[in-house]
Amino acid sequence: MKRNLTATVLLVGSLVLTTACSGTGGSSAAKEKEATFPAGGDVSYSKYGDYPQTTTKDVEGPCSWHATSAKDYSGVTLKVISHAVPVLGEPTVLHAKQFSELTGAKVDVVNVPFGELYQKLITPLQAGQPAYDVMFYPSLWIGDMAPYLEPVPQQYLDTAGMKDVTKAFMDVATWDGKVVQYPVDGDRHYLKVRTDLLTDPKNMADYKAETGDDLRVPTTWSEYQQVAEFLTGRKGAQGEAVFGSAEVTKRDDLTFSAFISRAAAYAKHPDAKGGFFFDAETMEPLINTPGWVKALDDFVAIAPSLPPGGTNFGLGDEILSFGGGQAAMSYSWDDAFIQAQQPDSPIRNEVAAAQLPGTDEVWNPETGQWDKQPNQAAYFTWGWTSAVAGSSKNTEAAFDFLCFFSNEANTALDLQIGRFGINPYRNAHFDAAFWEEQGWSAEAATSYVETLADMETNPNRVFDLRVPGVNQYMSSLATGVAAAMAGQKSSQEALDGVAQEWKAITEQVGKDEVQAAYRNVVKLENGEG
Amino acid sequence: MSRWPRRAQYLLLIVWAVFTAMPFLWAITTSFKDVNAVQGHVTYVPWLEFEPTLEAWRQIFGGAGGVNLVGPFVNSLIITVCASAIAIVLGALAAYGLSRFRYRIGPAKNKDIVFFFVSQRIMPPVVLVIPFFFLLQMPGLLDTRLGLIIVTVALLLPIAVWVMVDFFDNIPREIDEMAMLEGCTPMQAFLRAIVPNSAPGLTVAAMFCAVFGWNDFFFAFRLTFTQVQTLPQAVVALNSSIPPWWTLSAAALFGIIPLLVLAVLVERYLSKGNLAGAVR
Amino acid sequence: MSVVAQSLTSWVDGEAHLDDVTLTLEPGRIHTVLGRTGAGKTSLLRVLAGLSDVDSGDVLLDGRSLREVPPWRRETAMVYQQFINYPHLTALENVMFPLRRAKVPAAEAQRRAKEALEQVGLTHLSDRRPGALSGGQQQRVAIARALARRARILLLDEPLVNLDFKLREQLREELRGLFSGVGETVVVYTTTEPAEALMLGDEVIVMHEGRVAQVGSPAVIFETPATTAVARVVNDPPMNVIPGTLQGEHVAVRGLDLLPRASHLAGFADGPYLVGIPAPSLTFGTGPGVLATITFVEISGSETFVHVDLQGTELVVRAEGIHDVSTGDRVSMTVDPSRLFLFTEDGTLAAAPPHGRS
Amino acid sequence: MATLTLENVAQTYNPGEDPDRWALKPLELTLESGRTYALVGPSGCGKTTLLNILSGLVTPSHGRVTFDGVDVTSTPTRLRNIAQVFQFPVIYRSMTVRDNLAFPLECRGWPRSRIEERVRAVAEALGLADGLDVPASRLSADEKQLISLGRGLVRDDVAAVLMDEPLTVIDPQLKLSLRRKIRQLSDEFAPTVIYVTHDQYEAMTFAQELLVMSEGRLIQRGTPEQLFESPSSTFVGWFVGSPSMNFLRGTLERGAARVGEHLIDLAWSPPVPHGSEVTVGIRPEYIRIVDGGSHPGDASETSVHGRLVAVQDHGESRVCEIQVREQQVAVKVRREVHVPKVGSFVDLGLPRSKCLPYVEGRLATCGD
Amino acid sequence: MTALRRYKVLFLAPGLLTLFLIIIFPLLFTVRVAFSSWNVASPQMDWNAGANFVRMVHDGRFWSSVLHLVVLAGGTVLVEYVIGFALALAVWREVRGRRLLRVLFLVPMMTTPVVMAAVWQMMFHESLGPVNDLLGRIGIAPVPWLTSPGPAYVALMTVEIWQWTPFMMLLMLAGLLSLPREPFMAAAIDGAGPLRTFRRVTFPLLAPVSVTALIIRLIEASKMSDTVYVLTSGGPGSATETPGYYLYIRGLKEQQTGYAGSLSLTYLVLMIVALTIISALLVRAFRSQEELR
Repeated sequence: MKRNLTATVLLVGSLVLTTACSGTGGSSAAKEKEATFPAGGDVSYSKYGDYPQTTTKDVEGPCSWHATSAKDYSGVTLKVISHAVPVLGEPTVLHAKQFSELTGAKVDVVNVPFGELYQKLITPLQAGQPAYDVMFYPSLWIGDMAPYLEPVPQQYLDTAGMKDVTKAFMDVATWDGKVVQYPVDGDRHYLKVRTDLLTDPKNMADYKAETGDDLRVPTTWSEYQQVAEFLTGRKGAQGEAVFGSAEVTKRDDLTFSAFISRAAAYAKHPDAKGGFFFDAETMEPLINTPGWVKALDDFVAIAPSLPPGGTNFGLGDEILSFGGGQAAMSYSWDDAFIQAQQPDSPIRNEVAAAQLPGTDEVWNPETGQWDKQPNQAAYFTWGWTSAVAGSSKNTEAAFDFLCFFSNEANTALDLQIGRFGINPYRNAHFDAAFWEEQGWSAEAATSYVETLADMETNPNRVFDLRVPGVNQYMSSLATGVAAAMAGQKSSQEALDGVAQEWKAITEQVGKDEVQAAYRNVVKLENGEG
Repeated sequence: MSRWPRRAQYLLLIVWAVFTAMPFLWAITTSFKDVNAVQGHVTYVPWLEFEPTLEAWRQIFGGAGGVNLVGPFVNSLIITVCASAIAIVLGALAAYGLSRFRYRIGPAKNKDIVFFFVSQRIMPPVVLVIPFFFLLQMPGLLDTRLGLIIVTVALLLPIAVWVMVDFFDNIPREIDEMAMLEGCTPMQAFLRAIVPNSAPGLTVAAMFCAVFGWNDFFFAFRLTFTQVQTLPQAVVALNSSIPPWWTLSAAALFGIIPLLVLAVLVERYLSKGNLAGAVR
Repeated sequence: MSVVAQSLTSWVDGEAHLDDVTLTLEPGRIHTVLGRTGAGKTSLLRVLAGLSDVDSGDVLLDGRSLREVPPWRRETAMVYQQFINYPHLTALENVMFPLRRAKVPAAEAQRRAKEALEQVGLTHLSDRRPGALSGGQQQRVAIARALARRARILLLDEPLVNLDFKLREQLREELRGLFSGVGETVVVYTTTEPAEALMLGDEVIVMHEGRVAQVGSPAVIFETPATTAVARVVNDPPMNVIPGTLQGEHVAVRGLDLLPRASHLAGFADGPYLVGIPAPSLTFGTGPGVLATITFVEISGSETFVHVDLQGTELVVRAEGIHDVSTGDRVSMTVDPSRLFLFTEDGTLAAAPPHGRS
Repeated sequence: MATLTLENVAQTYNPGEDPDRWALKPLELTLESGRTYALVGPSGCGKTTLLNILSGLVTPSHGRVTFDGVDVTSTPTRLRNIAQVFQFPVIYRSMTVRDNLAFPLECRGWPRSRIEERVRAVAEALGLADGLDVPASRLSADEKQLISLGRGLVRDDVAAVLMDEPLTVIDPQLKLSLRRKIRQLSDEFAPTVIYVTHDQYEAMTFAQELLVMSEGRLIQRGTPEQLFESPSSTFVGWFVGSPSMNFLRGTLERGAARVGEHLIDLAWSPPVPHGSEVTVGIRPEYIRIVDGGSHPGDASETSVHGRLVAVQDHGESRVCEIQVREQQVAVKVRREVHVPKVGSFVDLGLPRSKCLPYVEGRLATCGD
Repeated sequence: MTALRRYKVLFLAPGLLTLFLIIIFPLLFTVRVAFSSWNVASPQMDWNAGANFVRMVHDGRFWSSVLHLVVLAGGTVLVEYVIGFALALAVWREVRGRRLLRVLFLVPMMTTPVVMAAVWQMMFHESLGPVNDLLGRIGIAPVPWLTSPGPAYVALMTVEIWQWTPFMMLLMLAGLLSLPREPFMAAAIDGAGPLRTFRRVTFPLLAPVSVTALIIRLIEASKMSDTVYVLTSGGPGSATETPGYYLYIRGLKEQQTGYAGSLSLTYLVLMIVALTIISALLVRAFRSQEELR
């Protein structure tokens, strides 16, 4: 028993050492071989299964198909963990197969459902078990993951593809001044609406009659509420019943992200530079301040405008609900929008993207007052990211794989396949023409690209709570939100409870450690990252 | 005399048959759907209400966008068979001992020892999994079939012992006594006189072991990483944020097949009546 | 090479299963152990076989202690009252099983097995599994298996008790023949039926409450039962044992008239005794005598056992032939005084009638 | 109680089977109300089938069953109003003795007070009146059998009580008292009783009339005395009595049976031609060993010469086996009778009146 | 006899040792970790005295999860027992299609719980699932199966009952098939109808099997968490959280190993005490049915 513990502690210790000495770890230098893929050749996925016939040209560079095919990794096994198929999981499997063909490496991929991914990653990492070489996971876990990650070597940072990644997403990949995550996806929350419903003359007339306002894409959360209530119960083009809003509300799903979207405009004061979740100085939680409470009130109030089961929707439900035309509005990641724009979608090109709704007032935690000013914030919610484990014996092959995964040709194709869940993260991706080529209407494409691009320039930014123990904080938050939505507690009570728990979590995890990490988040928010 | 008991019997059977079959029927029809047949409104009948496609079935055998279930299937089979076999061997030996000899370990007598075995099932998996992790890590058995087999044996052993003790209790002890008198050591008596006559008990034990072994998701999931994936793991990996209902359905059905064979087998023993006493 | 049981004592849950049992069992002889259920017969066999431990005492084979010899090295064959065979083997395989365990070559084993099956008349069924045989046939297989081994010790634990009446009679006859060929084997056969014990045994061991009550030839046991317990258990119906007194020329037995003191009772002091009245020594009729009420009539085909109430004393009478009497009838009882047994008050035999003028 | 009749009843479990293989061959039988019958025969003789037909667990494939003239051929057991005592004691383990006895009456919806009265009366008779509130599962096996019987007896209108080898699992020492009790109860309550057993001993002790069955046929019915004294077939002669009846094969010669050099006088002359095969049946009890010349034997006795090959000690009696030519004769003698040495030659006295003639296995009719 | 004694050990030891080794370490580990603050940020065996337990005492979520379990496990096992028994009775004796039905009825227990729960999740989907759709066709308004506490309980219990009633049925059927015929004949002879026969014969005879079946199922049901995880994630709010699921959240999802250890330990003790009491009560309750042999 005691020996076991000693062994465990020793293993954990040795792992820390390994991490400290990182950089010396990579032992599998690639042998050169004859390139098997022609420079600038056509890249297509069609030989790998039922994929679009689209081809694209291989873009020259160290990560290209051509360059990769000149590497010989035969005898090397890469152990890769990724999310379940199809989201991220499917491209991981696909690129693993391609990488394997090009280099001779053996790539074993395991796909894990979202709810299990964190523990599946963190348990072996902490125990010093060299379980994975390459890991794909949500970027907000960086605080917990960072100690176990291999920083991205300079030569990869210098590639053209990496240099084109937007600032926001490079910020996301950085910890303590080091780029430890390899960007493969860009994510944010924004608003999606059904234009056919919003522009339907009868709807417009009735809305005007009922509310005295014009029916349009909501710009504030109260307008969102009003429009959602109005549209609930109306009929769509095929006579199908429509509900106002689809949101992620399932407690142990991604509800915390949805709630942060709703809270951003109420609680992220453009002038308050001291933190969104906490007061960065005192580490006092701000989660139960009036801005957050108001957002939760809104969240609770939307329930009647949700589809059946809408108070237990996971992300998948939200995507299918909006993408399938059941809900008129929705806000979260790109997926629902891309789903609505699939070639066989009933509402293709009947949708538009827009910034998250804003508010007419915003809580200033520094003054402790509501400021009556219109406010809006961009929520760079977590997206998928990738990294190489410090314990990996094959760091070079691992980075080459990620580099190949995200090369220009692959990304161009991946972005087109909605279920892959890979969304624009390079400046090159913010181009309406690219989307129009996919058959999107000019309006849809433009609204999409503009929305994303505008977010990049929004100075009022919210990032996830990128600190160690983030899952505990978010789990606690989701539990509080769910309790309020289930009517078990009032919004204030629920969030007071969350604040209490957050304090306890901070104590447990270590206040200094959390605070140090949180200061980095605040820097990101303030654009100082 | 009224005929209502007969009627109640048929009513119960019909209702329960429908209830039992419902998820399977739903999974079968769903496995032939695609995203359009799932969205919007509920459909049941292929061709009439939606255009059936074999896509989901292609996907579970390695088609694009799916997961290949063949490898995990083989893993599951190997692990289940090996673990069940070991659990039954160890379990049968222990059960035979407990049925035939009197033990006394401290204050514990035979009944208590049997209870000790069975009581292991009380342990919630969550309690066991982290220690198991470290237990397997030391000899480097994480992410290996062997490691998983060892853990599965521990989970199955109580079941095997429970079934077999009662079964052996029902075999006249004179048979093995006689074998001993006829020159068999107790071990030979067990192997030559008892085991050949224990098919029903071994079958039931094997069934329970196979069911619990095959269906274990929790431990398999947490004690392997990339090298060993079992079927439930692979199927559950489909049930993430955007569950492809069709693939999930096909996968669920695929995973049931081996156990369906088992159900038929068990029923045959039941019908022959020689499970009597094996499950008590 | 005799088997000696030395003061075997075994207590289970505060109850003596065996209480200081000492016996010498000779090869080539049939020892029948007679006693009621619970008398310790089975315990004795199990100890001899090594299946049960004893608290004290030892079993010696040719003077060698068997204490540490496990059952599988004792060369003991056993036939149980349940028909125990290996269900998965055919009759022939069953008989061969112990031979093969004893490393007898296959051909030889098969020959001997077939021979044994023939002895018990099952040649035609040698391919059947026990499940397809009737109870009698199953027990024959078990007996054949025990015989074919030519074990040094052959134990039979009430082998016939679960068989049909006629089958039992038949097999009992056959056993006599089968045992005659056992040669150097020590045979121990337990039974609750006196006729069976007397008929099969070269030597009868009567057990009572875990103790050996008497050992002797059938004639000795029957004619001079050492105790009242033995007297009851070797007679069917059990001997009537009633308190009485010797008074000069008479024997006074409760309920009966004063009986003349027969010659074999001479030489005993007057006083209280237990008087054993064998059921056949009583006769009933319509003539003069003490009147008794019939309480129950049992008919065994050729004999009638009449239970009577003699002024509060229960007696059983054994009469040849079938008598048309029924419960409630009043009959007069007479006793043949020359056939009375006399036991001291603690149940030890004092005097027995001179039996069978042989 | 009722009179039970079986009209041409037969049973086969496989329709279309050869009638010679039927479990129960066609049978006419009337069982009188209030009498006790024993159904005896070796295992597999059809007695259980017959019992099941009476209890209604088996509907006969042929024929009609009536109780007091009412056709009950297809009436379910529950409605036949019979009682049965099984081989293994069957009691309601969850109930007390009282509830066990009351159960059949409750099923019939009797009022509480009447039930109580009746139960008490029966318990009294069973000798269990003191333990009415004891859980039935605590009783010993023989007491449980009494309860089973009692459940039949509480119903004063019970059509018949069926007993299926009720003493099998009873300790030998307890058999006598239970047998006695059962007998007493049936005398007292006088139901129609059908008692199934393989044990002639029990059958004779218990029943007023025995029905001997073999291979699905009813071979003979009669009182114990009839079966003993004049078995209708060699089977019954073999089956009833212990040891079995002796059978000496011979040929008919001048009204007697020629067995080797012996001419055995028969009780009567069978109506078959001279020279036909005839078997002499005589009980071992009736044969006398003639002591060396002491008793020449009179005209009522045939003297037969043979060699004594074995003597079995049965305690009170001995059974001598005597080889007469190539046939065996068993002689049962009382213990006090002197028996010569094994191996010596003896003369046997066969009383003429006890030498029954059998032809083709059946008792020959009186030919005169 | 020494030789026999040696074999005695030979039979039991391998199994017992295997189990002992595999169980004892986790147990000791859990006890120790319960007194540490091991969590994701500092995975270490430090000593924080009883802090975890103090926290636990005030953890309403944990205690209410225990209450939820009582309702869920108790309710489902009871229903499983009743239906399982009824089904066993129904397919026991001659009935048309008996063998097919038996196979069909056995299948659910053979299926993987997490996987079938996912199928049920589709079935209970409030707008796209067949349950609400079919209810709608007979005019019943959509039921918020997974989002309202009452229906969520019903949904969870439905799935559990669907999956595990076959287990009960199997045990009860095997028990029925091993029963002697005589008691039933006796009851028929005594004139008992089907109900009375059940009450007085079948039920008491199966009492020992019932006790075993109920206890085994209670043990298994006490670990209920897969179904909860897939169907409701413990929601709405935390209305359907079971200890198994709550432990999972704390221990694995949030990696609060130390705290989860203290919860596990407490839960384990609670379970052992509760199950011991329950089995004693069951044995006693059924003993009145049958003087246990």
